[in-house]
Amino acid sequence: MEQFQIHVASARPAPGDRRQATVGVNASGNIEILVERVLPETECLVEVTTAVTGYRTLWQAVIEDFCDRCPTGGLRFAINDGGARPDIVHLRLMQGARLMGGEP
Amino acid sequence: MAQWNKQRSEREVRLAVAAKYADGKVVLAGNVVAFLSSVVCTGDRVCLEGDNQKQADFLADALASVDKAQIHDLHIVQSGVVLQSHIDLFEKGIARKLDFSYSGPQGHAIARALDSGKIELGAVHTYIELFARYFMDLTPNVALIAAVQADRAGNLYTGPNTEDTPTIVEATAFKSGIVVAQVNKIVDTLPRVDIPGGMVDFVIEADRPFYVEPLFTRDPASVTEIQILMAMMALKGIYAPYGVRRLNHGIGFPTAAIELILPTYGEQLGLRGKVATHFALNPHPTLIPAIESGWVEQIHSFGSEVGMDSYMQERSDIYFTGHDGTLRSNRLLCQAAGLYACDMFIGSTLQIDLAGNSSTFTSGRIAGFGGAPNMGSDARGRRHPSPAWLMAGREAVDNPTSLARGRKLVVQMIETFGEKMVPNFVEELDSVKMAEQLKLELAPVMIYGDDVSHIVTEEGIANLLLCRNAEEREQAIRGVAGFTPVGLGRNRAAVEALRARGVIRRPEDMGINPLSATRQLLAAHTIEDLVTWSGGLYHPPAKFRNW
Amino acid sequence: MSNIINLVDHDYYEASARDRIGGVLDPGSFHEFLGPENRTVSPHLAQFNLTGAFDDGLIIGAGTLSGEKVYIAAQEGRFMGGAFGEVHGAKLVGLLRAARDNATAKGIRAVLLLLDTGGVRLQEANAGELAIAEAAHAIVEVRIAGVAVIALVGGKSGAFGGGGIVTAFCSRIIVSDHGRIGVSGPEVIETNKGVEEFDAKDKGLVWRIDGGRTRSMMGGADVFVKDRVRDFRAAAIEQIPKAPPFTLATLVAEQARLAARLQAYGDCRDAPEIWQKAGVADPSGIADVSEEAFATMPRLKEAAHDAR
Amino acid sequence: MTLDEVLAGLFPTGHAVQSGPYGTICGTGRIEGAGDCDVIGIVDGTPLSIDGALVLAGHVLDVVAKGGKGTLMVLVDTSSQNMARRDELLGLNEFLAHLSKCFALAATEGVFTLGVLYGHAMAGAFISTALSTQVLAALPGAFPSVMDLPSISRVTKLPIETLTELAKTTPIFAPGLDPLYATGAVTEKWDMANLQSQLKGAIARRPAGTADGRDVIGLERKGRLQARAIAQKVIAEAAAHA
Repeated sequence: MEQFQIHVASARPAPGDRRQATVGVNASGNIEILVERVLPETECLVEVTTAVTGYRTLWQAVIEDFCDRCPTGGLRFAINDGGARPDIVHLRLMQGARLMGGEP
Repeated sequence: MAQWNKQRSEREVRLAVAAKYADGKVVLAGNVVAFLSSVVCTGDRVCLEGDNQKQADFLADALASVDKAQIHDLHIVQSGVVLQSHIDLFEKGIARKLDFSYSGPQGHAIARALDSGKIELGAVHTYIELFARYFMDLTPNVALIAAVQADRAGNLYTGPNTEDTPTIVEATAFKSGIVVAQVNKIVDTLPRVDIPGGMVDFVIEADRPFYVEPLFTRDPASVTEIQILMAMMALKGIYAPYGVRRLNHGIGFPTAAIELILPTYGEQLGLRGKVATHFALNPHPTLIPAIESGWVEQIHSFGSEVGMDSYMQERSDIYFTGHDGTLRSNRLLCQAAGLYACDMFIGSTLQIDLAGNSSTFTSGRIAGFGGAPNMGSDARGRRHPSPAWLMAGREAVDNPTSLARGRKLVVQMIETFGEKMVPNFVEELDSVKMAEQLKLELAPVMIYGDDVSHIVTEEGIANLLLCRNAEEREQAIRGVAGFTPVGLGRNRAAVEALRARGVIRRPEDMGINPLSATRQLLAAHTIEDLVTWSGGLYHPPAKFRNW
Repeated sequence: MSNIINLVDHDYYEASARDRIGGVLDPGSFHEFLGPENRTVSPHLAQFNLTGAFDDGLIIGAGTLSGEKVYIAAQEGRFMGGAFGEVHGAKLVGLLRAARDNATAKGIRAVLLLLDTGGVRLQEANAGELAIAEAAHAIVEVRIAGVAVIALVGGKSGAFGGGGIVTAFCSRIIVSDHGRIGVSGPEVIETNKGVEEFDAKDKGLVWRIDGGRTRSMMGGADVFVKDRVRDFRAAAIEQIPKAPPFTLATLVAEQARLAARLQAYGDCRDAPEIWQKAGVADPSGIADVSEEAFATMPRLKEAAHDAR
Repeated sequence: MTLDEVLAGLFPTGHAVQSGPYGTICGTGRIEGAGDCDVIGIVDGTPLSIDGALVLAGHVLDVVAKGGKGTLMVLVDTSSQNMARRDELLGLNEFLAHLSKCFALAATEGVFTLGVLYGHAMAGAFISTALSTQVLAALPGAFPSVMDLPSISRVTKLPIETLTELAKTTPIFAPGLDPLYATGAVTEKWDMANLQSQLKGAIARRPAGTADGRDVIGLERKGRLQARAIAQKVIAEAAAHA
């Protein structure tokens, strides 16, 4: 088990006005993300709880790339990881951001 | 005085000895080992029909039971080495040398036998290449083949799984070899004649139907969202712009995903009738929804697929069928179609290096190639144009002249990570190291980088046709290699520049919403759904049924 | 063109617990209790090096079904196999008790239980087992309060272990082809009694023993529906008024119903043997007929009842 | 501990409890100054089958039909539900639930359902017998469980030693009397000396209604710290919602 936070200080404000969304499920090879609009609009925080230790730098890379590609300011992402591959993590993050942007 | 008919005389001698086990052409199953010992001699080149799907397993077991003191040093020349008895031949010392195409489940066993010196490897071929060598320097002395039925004159009915049989028989029978067929049943009248009796020396009614592996059945229940995302990218980013109508799909789940989203996502994109109309393809059950939705005009098949026979019989406008109604497959001819008449090959691989070379040989496993290297290569002898071929050719050069030739689209679909977080993108293919260890002259490469036109991963599409030098190519590959070490090693600026030129395209660049990459997009979610789509004509094998 | 499968239909089997709730209830009517923002994660999983879920795999709340007020609980069968743990179980127990308390005051017509569970979560086995006992007890209270409790079973994990028992506590049971209901799962029986007793890898056998068709043929479920969220919804709407009261008469009738089943088929070990005995035409073909055709087939006479 | 020893201890002045089919028992026991009490049970470690469950449910319904408000004692020593293909095929879940519902009905109708666990009780058999009574007393040597440690080890992929160590710090998963007492499953622990007076005490304290207080007990005994609070929170949120 490992828990850590990755903070992005200068994120572009996330569009939409949805307060909260969930995406994915904590199952083998998958993750659950709870997204909440609770932060100042240029900040983004990702809280990770994962059973697989030792991949923090990889998480950092995934999350930075995600925040690069996607406006995430104001959003806090809380992740329960069931051992997902980085591509699944990235996909779920993108999906979470899209949901907060008001997409169905 | 020179002897010009030694082979024919040798054949006559063997036939004379074997005759005591036969009643005309019919040999009783109980005599099979003694019989084989009379037609097979030490040092023979033997094709023990092991195709991609059907297996002459009864004859394989028998051959593995002969006395090694009497028969040894056989040279096995067959496309598929997939049965335990195939390996037993080498482990027991009955056979020594091997030339083949595909090994699938025996990949590890072959690697072990190579390592321990039990197998002397000739080469790993693509199908059409091995077949070609049957007529050049690997002609079998004895062919042990499989068919559904025979009559007493030796005429054979192969049923839907004709596969390699006509090619093997052609090479053996017309070069003074001996052809022995195991059949499920000897009958008076055949539904149709696939192999004329004049080319067949003996038939044996086996104690069981020959084994057929359901190799191309992909359960829709196992298709992942990542594979669906990749399938969406392939459809929108490759099929649509090139207008690919004639193609081959590989065996993996990503292409199964493509087949399953044709009637949904493909329909939304308005592509029906414009892409994916003609296939060189095994009878993939996952293509049923697209066929039923009117996407497909014609399919020619390498072999059959377990459970698809009735469906194909009732869809003779789509499939090639005999006058008896059942499918006629032919691996050699379908491979030829795949090489010359397809504008695109799209399939999965297990490993890709920085030059785009791809391999399914991962450490400790010699999987073989099957047909991928053939269909996944540009046919330099092709002379007929098509829009997709011409467009690909023009992308590959800076200032296309009126003489610029076209190009085949060769698309590799690969998820950036494999099982247990093993990166699928590597600096050097495992097969290079393996070749060193096993002292192979040629490191096995399934598809060479210079033949690959596109790589599709969950991160995006890299169009290698648009790359102008090795450096660009490398960055294009790194740019879709995700969070693997190869992907993380990208030059970000170079990748962004390639993206600006459309060499790399991300889902968002193609207007693909990651939220829509869900399993709801699949036209069938289960094998049962495929049965429903087929109107009950598809009969899946037991291991794929849960009812 | 024989396009039979309607592509916009969301199947129940693959839908997430949230999507099932969204599709079963009237659109937009769901109000979640103790939602994921509360982060009621199981406190016990970490010591097993497992991460939790913000809703502990159970989503509960209120909504309307065809305009009527209902409570609803849906297990996420992919998280820990939908198993009952302390938090998960307590949420369900709380919801049921709330239904009991609010039956009259708020006019709650039904509680819908979207079960998708392998049973007790072994990492917190004692809490899970107790939660099941408490939930069963609470279902009785809810039913006595005049509220229908409807079980919907059609998920990946089925309704096994205590989940199977909870299912049979409900007033009505709706099952799909994919739904499996039982107590000891096939793997458990195979592990304990050997592969001769139950070959858990034989999927056809698993479905013949535990599957939706068998359950509905024999009376282990009241309605068989096609594997679509909207079919489950329609069946739930239709079944609420048919819920039997929780009375001595009902249980006496259930006793008679189960006794009749045992008497008639007590020596059968596979479903086709039962169909054979019952005089069903083509006993082994029941697995192969379409969902639609199966839904209209007559049930065994021992299943003609509404006692549970 | 044998059934005879238990019966002799509970009913020193006599009982008329007889063995029935499928490991069941049925009859009455005499309690000094309190008349007869109905006794049923699943005994001798017999797995609870569909047949046994139906027999027991019939007994319970008979007791309810009689209309008395006395005590129904349920003696329990059963390994687990019968793990068999045939029982599953015929709907074991319904049979177990039916039995359990009959106990619930009895309590609703004013019968005091008292479980006495003197041997094993596991998994579904535990739920549908011992855990379906209003009060569950356990005798020394009782061994209730949800799943045995080897099975838990197989599922959780943790070695038994680790689990055994872990069980010392939490009652949440481990089999046995103490963990299930702590979590609130077992209401009282009895000892063998003077069993009938403990029985009488339990009857004297019989709960007035059918309320389920096991989560409160689990909290008091610090065996189940969250359940009560979570359930209450849900009830509060539901109350606040229109």
